[in-house]
Amino acid sequence: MAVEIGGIGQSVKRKEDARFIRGKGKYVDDVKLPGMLYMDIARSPLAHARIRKIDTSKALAIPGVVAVITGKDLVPLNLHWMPTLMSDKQMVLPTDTVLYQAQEVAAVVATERYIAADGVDAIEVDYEPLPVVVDPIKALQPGATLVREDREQKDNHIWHWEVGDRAGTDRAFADADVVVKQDLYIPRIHVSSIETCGIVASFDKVEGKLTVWMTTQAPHAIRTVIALVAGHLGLAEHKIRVISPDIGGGFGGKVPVYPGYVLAIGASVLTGVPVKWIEDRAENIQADSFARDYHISAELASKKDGTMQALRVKTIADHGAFDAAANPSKYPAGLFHIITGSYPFEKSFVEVDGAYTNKPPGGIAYRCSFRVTEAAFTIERLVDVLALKLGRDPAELRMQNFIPPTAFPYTSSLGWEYDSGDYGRALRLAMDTIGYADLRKEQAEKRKRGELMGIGISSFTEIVGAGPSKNFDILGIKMFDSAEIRVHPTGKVMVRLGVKSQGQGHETTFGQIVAEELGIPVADIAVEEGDTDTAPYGLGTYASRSTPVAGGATAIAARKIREKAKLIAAHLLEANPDDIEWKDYKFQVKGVPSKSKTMQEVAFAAYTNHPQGMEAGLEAVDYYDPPNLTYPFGSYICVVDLDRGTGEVKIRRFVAVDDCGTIINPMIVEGQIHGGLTMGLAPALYEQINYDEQGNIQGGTFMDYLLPTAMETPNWETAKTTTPSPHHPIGAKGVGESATVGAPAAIANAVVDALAHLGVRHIDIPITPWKVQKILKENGVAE
Amino acid sequence: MAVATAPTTSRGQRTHKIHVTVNGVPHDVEVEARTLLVHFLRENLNMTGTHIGCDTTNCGACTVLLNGRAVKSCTVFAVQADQATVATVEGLEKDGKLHPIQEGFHQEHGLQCGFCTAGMMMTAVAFLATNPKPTELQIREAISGNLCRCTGYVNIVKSIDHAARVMRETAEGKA
Amino acid sequence: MRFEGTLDIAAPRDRVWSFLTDPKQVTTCAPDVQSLDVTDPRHFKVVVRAGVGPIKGTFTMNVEFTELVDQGHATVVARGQAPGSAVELRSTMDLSALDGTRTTMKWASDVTVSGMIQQVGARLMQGAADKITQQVFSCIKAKLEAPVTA
Amino acid sequence: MIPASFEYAVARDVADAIQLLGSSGGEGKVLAGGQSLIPLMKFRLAQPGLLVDINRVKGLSDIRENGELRIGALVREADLDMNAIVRERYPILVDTTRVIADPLVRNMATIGGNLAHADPANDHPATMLALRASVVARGPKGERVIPIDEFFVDTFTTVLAPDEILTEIRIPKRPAGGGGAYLKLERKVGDFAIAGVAAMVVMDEKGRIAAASIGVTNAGPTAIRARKAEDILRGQSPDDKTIAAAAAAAAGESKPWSDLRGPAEYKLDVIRVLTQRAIRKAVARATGGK
Repeated sequence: MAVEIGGIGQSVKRKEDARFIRGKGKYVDDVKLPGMLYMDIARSPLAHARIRKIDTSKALAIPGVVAVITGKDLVPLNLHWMPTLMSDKQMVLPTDTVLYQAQEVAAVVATERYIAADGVDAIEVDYEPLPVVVDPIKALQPGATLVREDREQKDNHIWHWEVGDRAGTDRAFADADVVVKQDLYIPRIHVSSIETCGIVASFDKVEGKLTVWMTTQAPHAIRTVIALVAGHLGLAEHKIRVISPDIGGGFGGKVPVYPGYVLAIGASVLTGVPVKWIEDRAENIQADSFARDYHISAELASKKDGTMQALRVKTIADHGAFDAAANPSKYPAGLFHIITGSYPFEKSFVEVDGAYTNKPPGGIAYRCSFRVTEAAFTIERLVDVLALKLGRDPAELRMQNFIPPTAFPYTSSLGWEYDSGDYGRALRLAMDTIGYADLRKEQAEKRKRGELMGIGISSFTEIVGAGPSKNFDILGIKMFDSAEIRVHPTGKVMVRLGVKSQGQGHETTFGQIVAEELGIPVADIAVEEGDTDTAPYGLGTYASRSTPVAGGATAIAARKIREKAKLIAAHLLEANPDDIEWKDYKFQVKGVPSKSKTMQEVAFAAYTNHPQGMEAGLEAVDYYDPPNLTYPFGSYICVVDLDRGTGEVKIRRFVAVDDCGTIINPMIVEGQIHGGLTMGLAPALYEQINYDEQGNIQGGTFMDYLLPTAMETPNWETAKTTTPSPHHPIGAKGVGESATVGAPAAIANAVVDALAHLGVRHIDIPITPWKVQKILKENGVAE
Repeated sequence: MAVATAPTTSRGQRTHKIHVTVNGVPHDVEVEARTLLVHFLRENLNMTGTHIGCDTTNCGACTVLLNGRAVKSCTVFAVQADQATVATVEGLEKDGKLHPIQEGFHQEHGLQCGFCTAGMMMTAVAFLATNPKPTELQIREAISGNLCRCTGYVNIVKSIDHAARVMRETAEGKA
Repeated sequence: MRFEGTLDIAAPRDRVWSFLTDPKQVTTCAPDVQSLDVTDPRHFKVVVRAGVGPIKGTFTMNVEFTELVDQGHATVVARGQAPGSAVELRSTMDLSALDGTRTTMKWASDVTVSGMIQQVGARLMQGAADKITQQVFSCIKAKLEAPVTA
Repeated sequence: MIPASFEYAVARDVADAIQLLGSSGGEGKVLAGGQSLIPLMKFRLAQPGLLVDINRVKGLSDIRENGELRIGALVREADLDMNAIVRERYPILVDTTRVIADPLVRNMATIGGNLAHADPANDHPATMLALRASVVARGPKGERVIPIDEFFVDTFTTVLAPDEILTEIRIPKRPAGGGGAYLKLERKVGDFAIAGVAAMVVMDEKGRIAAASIGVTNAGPTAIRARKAEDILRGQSPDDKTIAAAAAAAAGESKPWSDLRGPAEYKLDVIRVLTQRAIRKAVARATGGK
């Protein structure tokens, strides 16, 4: 029975596969409308420059070019700037100054994609170069080149934010037996979903209605943003329909509103015909929002016996030219204060300063709740630095310090209330799975022979499920999410959600939640998302929030239906509702299993034979504002071998033990972990976007921005423990991001561990072969 | 917005007549020389199952079979496919029956967002034709020109192995 | 990128000076000149095609002699664009007469390339810029040492 | 990324291709595999006026061994890899072709294109230098055979005239006691090389190196031959000291640049390390090992 239903805990094969394996997915670039025009964007080659003149005449002379839009054209419409979520504003097109390389300068609209590209090539811009500042630390020094002349405040400081007990922490450090300090730079990276961003905007002049197909993780929020930004042009919320069709990966990169979207909408409104804009990969990497770029200085105080006591962290956050962070929390550094991780620090203090530089604006999370990876990497590196200082085994030191299972719910010294956890169990399982003790022996023997292997651990605590309205909002809108469930007379179900899958398999997993709650086979449940005309209002999918928030809404909406269904079942069974129980996916008269009704029978009755005085139909809506976030966790162990000649790092094994509470679909969860681990591997060893002193992007295409292939990616080994969330309706915590959060520290710790006997304490990621080889050479152990 | 005064339709570029057989269906079309094969498939033939991911011959989302070989169709001009056969993801299912590679990706959860999937499957189809009994490492090598951001490759490798097994069994059954 | 060098030129200093500071003459050593438009003795606009092998850009360069001192010291700033890219070149030249027929020229050039050419060609930029710079200066030397024709 | 417009012509044969290139006023470019050229065109960093497609020219795709190994310029990397003669007797070519870009690119990319494009990060140049290959070019004045040492002029630049076409690569028959290997270090599959080293040795009966040749990828504006390293090896037994000295010499002859693939000093070390390893592998193959 259970298998047939496909409820919670079953590895149900994905429903969405049917179209994707046939090439029948519908992504934004697949949308083609009659008379549609194509837009392409001219971008600045310079990182900071005054625009003296934009000559569009040659572009306009190309047959097929319909129009060219510059910043000056947007001024009368008041669309040359747009607000960001961070109370900053961002240029749509510049009117006089460009602030970063690849910034949008003009848009060309043409009858064909190829002609639009020719038009871009034909635009001549006369730039006067201005001094460039790319380093946020230099940017915050007095006399630094001013990035934002438009602001009243004439420096590059955006905001200061601090949390925790400064004085108490300082005292704890002053009194501590042992203090370790480590500076870490977590470089700029880019999500680089294989599908880039794009939009088809179609404005119907007669109806005054705008329809957009758009690569967005949050269609409803986008509709509201459009209404707020362009409301003065008559685009009211009921006249805007945002459709987020199939999305080719998001990872946070498809949360923001990029200028290209606004330009395409503007072009469609002005021309009255549909306009398509699909960015190419160079535009995607170079101009779309980045992640990370945190300069961190972290200190940890402990007793001689290794008991951790206090944590003090100072950080400079590089936000580029505009603070356009896709950060729905109330804190400018997102959830960075989860940095106390899996350890019960008595005192801690974190301060972050935001800085403007001549770099593209941002940032976004890159598959984590905002700034959680930065936090997890820092604490898990710092624990290893402490272990080295004390001469302790890093696993043992973690075990000694973990917040014990009995302490949950646990409130951290920085104010987060952890829902549940059993950190020791996860680490023990990881150690047993990988054979930790034997690996340590092997390492000791190898060291004697001059061979370099390392073992790295990361026992991270995540924080996901944005989120409770006390911590989160977007433009004041609380971060609830929604589900609307309709059971049709024949017992088939339509579920509509406010979130939007980008590959997570919502059509399957949300069907399973409903199947579990209603006893209707998952095959009979259709899940729809991403169309603001039909779906209930929701804030979208990112920060691993779909399961914690929309999953909660779905379960509760289904339970509302079950409550009503129970009354109908009682009516059909001629029993008192109090005598009806939900058992084996059926309504039964208590103690009389033969007297039962299936949900299908009840559904039919809901339209044909419901009790007198009851409303017909069987449907429910729930808007769920979670009482708390959820705190998935895990322990990862990585084994690396280093090549003493080339400095290459080879990952031999990687065991990931994750605990994400109740698992809805084990197959999908495992797939999410595989993907997350690979996006943890990527910044640890490969990916980085760098800038030279002129602000030139280094790593702006897939030729130079190195996504790991199947050859660099190890065969991930996974295992799990299950510690349900006590406050979530089905006990689930969310899992999409855990592995990305946890993996980088495990890999970096493994490489440092391989070199620890040489006195190495830290290597900044990405750990390139030349960084390793330099250490080998300096210590005389290179081949 | 500066609006063009020039005529908005005509193009000055010389076009070339090509004859291409895509998934068994012949097409005679005129294309500009610079038209990339992937745009020809997507725009001229409305076959949108083949995707564009990187533009620089790195990601393999646009992989199709050109005369039976897996190539990145964003780095081939449509004119080069004159007189050639092209196979795309849309041609994998035959008579309502999924190709074993499609079954493999579904059974082993070899896809998430689905964007790289067509390219991965086309690469795998060509690969399995030359290597029906691959090792895990050989599968990984074979797909090393296709990038996936969602799956971490583990299940893609399993999917291809699954298909190889099914295809071998089918071949044995016929023999 | 900074390049520098010293050239011994078998030509008198005044001749070297007048060659280097005359837009019409000095641009004969620029790579593949498409057009030259002299605004005044200190300003000119030149369109060149430069690159290596199949990688070539057409650059519209605005050039200004920012310093011209006593037939001995000159600085020139050239700024230009190709679609998607920008280039800036700041050069200094210092001449000293070895004797009446020979001149030593110390030169240094700071070359900044931005945009697509820099990004895609970063791997090869140093070599390409070095090569083009060397070609320009060896051309200057060759032209100045060539027998003067009527 | 959309290429600029160009004229396109299919060459019927080599003579036709030469004629088409000659008529293009220097704006013509051969289209073979296109795997380097087309991306450059999509960035609009290359804007040839005419593409001469030689993919339909017959007779350029053969691999024959007749005294020497003759490889047609249009042979695709994947076919080179799968060729029985190459697999059996020229493992260094298998080493080389298998690390070029990725398997899909190798289905289109040609060996002639890899050489004629003259990217210092390409892999065949170093191997051909080590193999003492020569290339055959045909132009309006007929055919000429160019020793590989004279072929590469600079980055993206060879001695080929704008209306000359590379038609064939000739590799001397592998001598008795000969063996070779190519090793490359790259960050990930498909990335440009950090460095690569090709080594060929011929061992005499006494176990000494009778002849050696070494080519280095990404060692400057073109692939280079490490002649000093070759001198050190010649006549010596392949002991650790000799190999280390040769490897140090090979690094000394290289002039890599600092870039996204590492600082120059690191690349020099990699060249040294890869040279050692390549020599060892070449010696092992020459003496019957794998």
